[in-house]
Amino acid sequence: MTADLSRAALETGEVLVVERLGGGLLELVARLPHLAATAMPGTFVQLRCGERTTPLLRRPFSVAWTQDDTCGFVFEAVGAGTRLLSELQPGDRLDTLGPLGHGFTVVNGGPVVCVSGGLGCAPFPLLINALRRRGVEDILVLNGARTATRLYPAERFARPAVPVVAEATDDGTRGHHGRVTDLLGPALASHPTALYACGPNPMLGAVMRTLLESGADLPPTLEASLEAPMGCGFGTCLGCALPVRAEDGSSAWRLCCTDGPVMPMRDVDWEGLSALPGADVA
Amino acid sequence: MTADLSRAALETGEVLVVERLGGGLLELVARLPHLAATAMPGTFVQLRCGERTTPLLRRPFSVAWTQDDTCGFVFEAVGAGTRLLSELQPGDRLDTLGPLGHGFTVVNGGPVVCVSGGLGCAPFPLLINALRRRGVEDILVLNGARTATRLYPAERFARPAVPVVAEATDDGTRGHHGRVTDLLGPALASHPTALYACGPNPMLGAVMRTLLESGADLPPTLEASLEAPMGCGFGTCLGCALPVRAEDGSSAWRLCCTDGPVMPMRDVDWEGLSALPGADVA
Amino acid sequence: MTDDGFTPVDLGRGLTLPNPVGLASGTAGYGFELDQLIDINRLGALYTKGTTVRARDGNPPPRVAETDGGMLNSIGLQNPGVDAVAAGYAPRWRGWAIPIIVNVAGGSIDDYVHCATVLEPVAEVAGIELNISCPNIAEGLDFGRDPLAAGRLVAAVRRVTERCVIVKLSPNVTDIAAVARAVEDAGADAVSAVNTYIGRKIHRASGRSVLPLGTGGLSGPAIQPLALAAVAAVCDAVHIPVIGVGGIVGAASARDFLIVGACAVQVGTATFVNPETALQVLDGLRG
Amino acid sequence: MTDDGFTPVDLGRGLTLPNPVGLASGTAGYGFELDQLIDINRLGALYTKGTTVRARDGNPPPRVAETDGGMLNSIGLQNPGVDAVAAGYAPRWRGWAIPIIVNVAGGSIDDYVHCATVLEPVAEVAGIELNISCPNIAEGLDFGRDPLAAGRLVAAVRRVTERCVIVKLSPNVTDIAAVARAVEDAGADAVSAVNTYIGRKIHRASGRSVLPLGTGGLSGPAIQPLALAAVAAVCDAVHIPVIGVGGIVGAASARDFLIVGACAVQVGTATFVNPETALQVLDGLRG
Ligand SMILES: Cc1cc2nc3c(=O)[nH]c(=O)nc-3n(C[C@H](O)[C@H](O)[C@H](O)COP(=O)(O)OP(=O)(O)OC[C@H]3O[C@@H](n4cnc5c(N)ncnc54)[C@H](O)[C@@H]3O)c2cc1C
Ligand SMILES: Cc1cc2nc3c(=O)[nH]c(=O)nc-3n(C[C@H](O)[C@H](O)[C@H](O)COP(=O)(O)OP(=O)(O)OC[C@H]3O[C@@H](n4cnc5c(N)ncnc54)[C@H](O)[C@@H]3O)c2cc1C
Ligand SMILES: Cc1cc2nc3c(=O)[nH]c(=O)nc-3n(C[C@H](O)[C@H](O)[C@H](O)COP(=O)(O)O)c2cc1C
Ligand SMILES: Cc1cc2nc3c(=O)[nH]c(=O)nc-3n(C[C@H](O)[C@H](O)[C@H](O)COP(=O)(O)O)c2cc1C
Ligand code: FES
Ligand code: FES
Repeated sequence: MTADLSRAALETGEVLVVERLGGGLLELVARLPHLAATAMPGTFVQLRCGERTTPLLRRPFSVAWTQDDTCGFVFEAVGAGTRLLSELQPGDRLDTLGPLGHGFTVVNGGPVVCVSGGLGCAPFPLLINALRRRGVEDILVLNGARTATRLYPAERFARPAVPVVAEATDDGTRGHHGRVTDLLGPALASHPTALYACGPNPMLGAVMRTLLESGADLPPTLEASLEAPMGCGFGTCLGCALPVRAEDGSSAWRLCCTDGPVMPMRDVDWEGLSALPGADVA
Repeated sequence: MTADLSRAALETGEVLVVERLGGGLLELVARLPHLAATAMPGTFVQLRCGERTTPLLRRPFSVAWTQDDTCGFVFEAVGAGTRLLSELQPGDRLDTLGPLGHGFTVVNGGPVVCVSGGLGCAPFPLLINALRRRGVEDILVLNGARTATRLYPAERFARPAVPVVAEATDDGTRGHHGRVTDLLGPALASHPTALYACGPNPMLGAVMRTLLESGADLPPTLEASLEAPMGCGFGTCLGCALPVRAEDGSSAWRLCCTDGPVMPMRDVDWEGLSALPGADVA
Repeated sequence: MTDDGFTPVDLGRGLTLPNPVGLASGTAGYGFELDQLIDINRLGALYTKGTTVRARDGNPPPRVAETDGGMLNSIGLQNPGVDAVAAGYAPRWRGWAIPIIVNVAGGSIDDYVHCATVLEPVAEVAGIELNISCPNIAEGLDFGRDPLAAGRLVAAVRRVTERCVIVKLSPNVTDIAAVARAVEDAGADAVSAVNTYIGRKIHRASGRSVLPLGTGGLSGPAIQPLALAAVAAVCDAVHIPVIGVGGIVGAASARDFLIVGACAVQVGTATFVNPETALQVLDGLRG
Repeated sequence: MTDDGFTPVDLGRGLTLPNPVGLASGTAGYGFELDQLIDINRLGALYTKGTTVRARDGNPPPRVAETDGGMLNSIGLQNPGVDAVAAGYAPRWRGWAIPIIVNVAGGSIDDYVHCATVLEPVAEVAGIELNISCPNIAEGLDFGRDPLAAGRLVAAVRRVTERCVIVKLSPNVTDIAAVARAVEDAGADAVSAVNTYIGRKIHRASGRSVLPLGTGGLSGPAIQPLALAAVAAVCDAVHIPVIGVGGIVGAASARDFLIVGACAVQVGTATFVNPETALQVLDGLRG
């Protein structure tokens, strides 16, 4: 099946704000009318980092939020590409290709749980906004990070009304001292209609394991946004394969960029995924 | 013979000023105490343009002038490297290797003629300053460019006292309408002790031709600063060969970076040089 | 001259490209994604993803990794198999103006012959490109690295098809001109050069190779000067048309290939960075 | 362990490098320039500019040209000839701590044998590196691209020298491992890989090749993934020590070569960008 790319477009926007949130997190705001009008929760955009041939490829980023004709992105300078993005100044041009990918299923009724690990916060403001527009108010965000300064600020998960955000830090500097998965048990007690997760692939695997081990009924909508190194972002290079279980139980590959990045957590071959060298091989 | 590199050093300076002079000319000023203390007239510095692997190699630039612990460079954005230099901001770091090369012979008495074509102005402020310190006051600068805005401003050739500058533009927008070589005849009438030339290699060839055709006695000191694409700038890659006439009249190569960039114009094989594809092959 | 202002490129056996700019195999799938992103029908040719007798799942990830000015890939010829292409994809190409050239790969002469046979009656297929140079499957380079084997393969395929046969050459050889001459002698209508260069990247945290097979194929601007040298050597060696590919990022880097004697070009990796690159090359070459 | 914290690298025949980081042939001349710029005696080895029987003037300019992440060179083995090196340069190396390995090039077996013979009695020469892979002279690649010829050459040189003989391999071949095995069998003490890749650049204003011979040798970060793949293949093929070279810009890109099995490395083009690169690699590898 060919991916639906009918909304995807090249768009050169203008950088409006590059805000340093502390702990290395950055929020980039750009005027991108097309992307703002078409991005759905969980879709992503391929950003060109610099204008030279190194780094060569675009980098994928979740559309964190949209407002009027602007879009927000949350990231951290981890390598050459994100470093270049972090050096952008208001007024600079931002070369984008998007929206891309298959996003979250926006349910019609709550309660809903969003599980974020680290930069996994990125797609949730847009998702929460869409849920609210469908009348879903009972939204719990579980937000985990290494340390307090690296927690995406609770008030940014939704504007104006902040959802309930439960926080966890590995070092105990804010909220629960431990993993974000520790907060899943109580969250499941509310029998959520949907659970959405985003974060590094190993963290997503841990979420799935915790859900299965909890013995609780799995939420009917159970989706995660996964990561893979990408060549193109639009389904032609076949570079972003992720292991899934096919209907017949056998193993198969799906493309992160067009079959995902959001996939039903039930379909992902978590064991196969954890056996891979991981996305940090790029 | 091994080049004398005893003064050359890696030095990371701070950009102080990036001034746009009009016509595309830029003057970059950086705090570079070592270079400022050691650069001799006609020597050059290898500047790193950006921090990435494209553009890979450093770029050679004349040290235009020094003052206390600062150095000035004059250039134009012609390609990737100079474009990156042109984007530098005050406070940015400038990675340099210098001083390099064999500079001008600073004579003890005038009159002296300096012939500049386009960006060939670059080494003259430092040279004129050195001449003045030797008591040479009778200095005539012949300055040619395509058009008026591309003429390096006369008052910058020496501070505080401006030398006599005769200007020529290809389009007649300032000074003599024609080539800078047209101004050589009158200049030679003063029987200069030294003539120094700098500009694109073809312009230098034209200077030599004009001198020979004029029938006038050639100035005893007759030197030009030549250009060649450079790999290293310090005599190890052997990439910057220029054709000269050896003592026995046969043809030979000399290195622009260590035997030059300043060479006695009598030694250069101007015919061989003009047969080459030129420096603009990089 | 076409409306676009280009002289059509005659590759032989009735295959004439409307202009010299195509999309390289493996970087444009079977065209259905890019058709949504760009005006694909303005281009000179679409070379499909390498297609094999049976469907292939491809290699385990990671399958791509970046290097200085380039990227390594190890896709492993993931494709739906030639029957699915002939039966399922070809009808969707009906009405497309862009000539579709199916890139065919295999591990034996029989594989190639089988694919060519299946594609022979498919009207939407304008030509076939024999990929004898894929570094990402165990048997992928055998034909491309041996002039004799390459010649035998081409001769066998020649017997079963009237379609224009383009042979995609591997640069990972001592003498690419010798392979080019061998396939010319065996009846190839044209050659394309080059496929990717064998490269390796180490995952620095673990000290292991990033790609699952250890090595992958290097593409992108880093290889442009190498591809250009290889294509120039091929152009000097053969009389059939030569299609240049490798590291093209715009009209200037594309024109280099035409200057050394290629009659057409393919844009690969650059399409990932900007899907409009091939169109920009087209406009730039005309301008 | 040396004072520097490194295990010395034993290349055989009494040649032990104090540490694994050397300066690649043709990028450090004969050491006299870099000796003025850096503390050259901290390094593991200096591989000299390719040296021939007679002095060579080198190729006409332009001799260097930049590409994406790399550079092409066509120096044409400009050098003063082996006699001048033995008589004029060697005395200047006296007292240097860094082992001097003279890179030798030629067009015939006799040329190499002559150079090795001249260098044999020179105490300051720690070893010789046979450059059978220079793409910038007409006869430069013959030996490097043919395992049989390479083996014969090494066997002949072996007969006239007790010095450690390192063979510098060309990457412009179908099977670099085969050449490596051939020179190992013929008595080479070690191999270094790789020399530059054949590349071409077009001067866009004139449409002509930039370099005087049309092609030149590509070096620099663009080739690092290719060199790494080649060196890994060589390491798998031979038992003698392998020295990795190609695109090293710092400790991380150097370590890649050690990971795939090289025992030492050479820093080439990066020295042009920063003369201290090799020292930074040294410090980075230890740290
Ligand atoms: C669909 C999708 C959405 C994403 N959304 C966001 C987001 O909103 N905010 C954000 O900060 N990051 C996001 N990422 C990850 C982001 O793309 C990478 O951090 C980025 O590509 C790194 O580029 P770099 O040049 O800075 O690092 P590189 O130099 O390429 O690599 C440095 C490190 O970055 C990581 N990395 C590189 N590529 C990827 C990749 N494709 N996926 C995951 N990790 C990678 C690895 O840890 C690697 O070691 C997303 C990834 C995907 C696939
Ligand atoms: C000893 C020496 C001193 C120099 N001093 C100055 C100076 O003070 N001010 C100044 O503006 N320029 C000077 N130049 C020229 C300057 O080095 C080039 O303009 C610069 O390297 C161009 O780099 P780029 O990346 O911008 O252009 P590239 O992308 O490398 O090339 C673009 C164009 O720049 C020119 N060019 C490139 N390399 C060279 C080279 N080595 N020599 C001559 N032209 C080249 C060519 O015209 C080429 O077409 C000097 C050159 C030499 C050899
Ligand atoms: C992700 C990817 C997949 C490829 N798959 C194929 C293929 O299936 N068949 C083929 O002949 N070439 C394949 N190639 C090689 C390209 O067609 C092209 O020859 C090569 O990438 C060099 O061109 P470029 O530098 O413009 O990408 C592939 C290249 C890439 C990057
Ligand atoms: C300007 C230049 C000259 C070179 N000359 C020689 C040479 O004389 N002999 C030789 O064996 N290799 C020579 N080489 C190849 C280098 O030693 C090295 O193998 C190659 O450049 C790859 O390493 P790098 O990418 O670190 O530069 C030369 C390389 C360059 C760039
Ligand atoms: S990134 Fe190219 S197919 Fe997914
Ligand atoms: S630039 Fe390297 S020797 Fe002159």
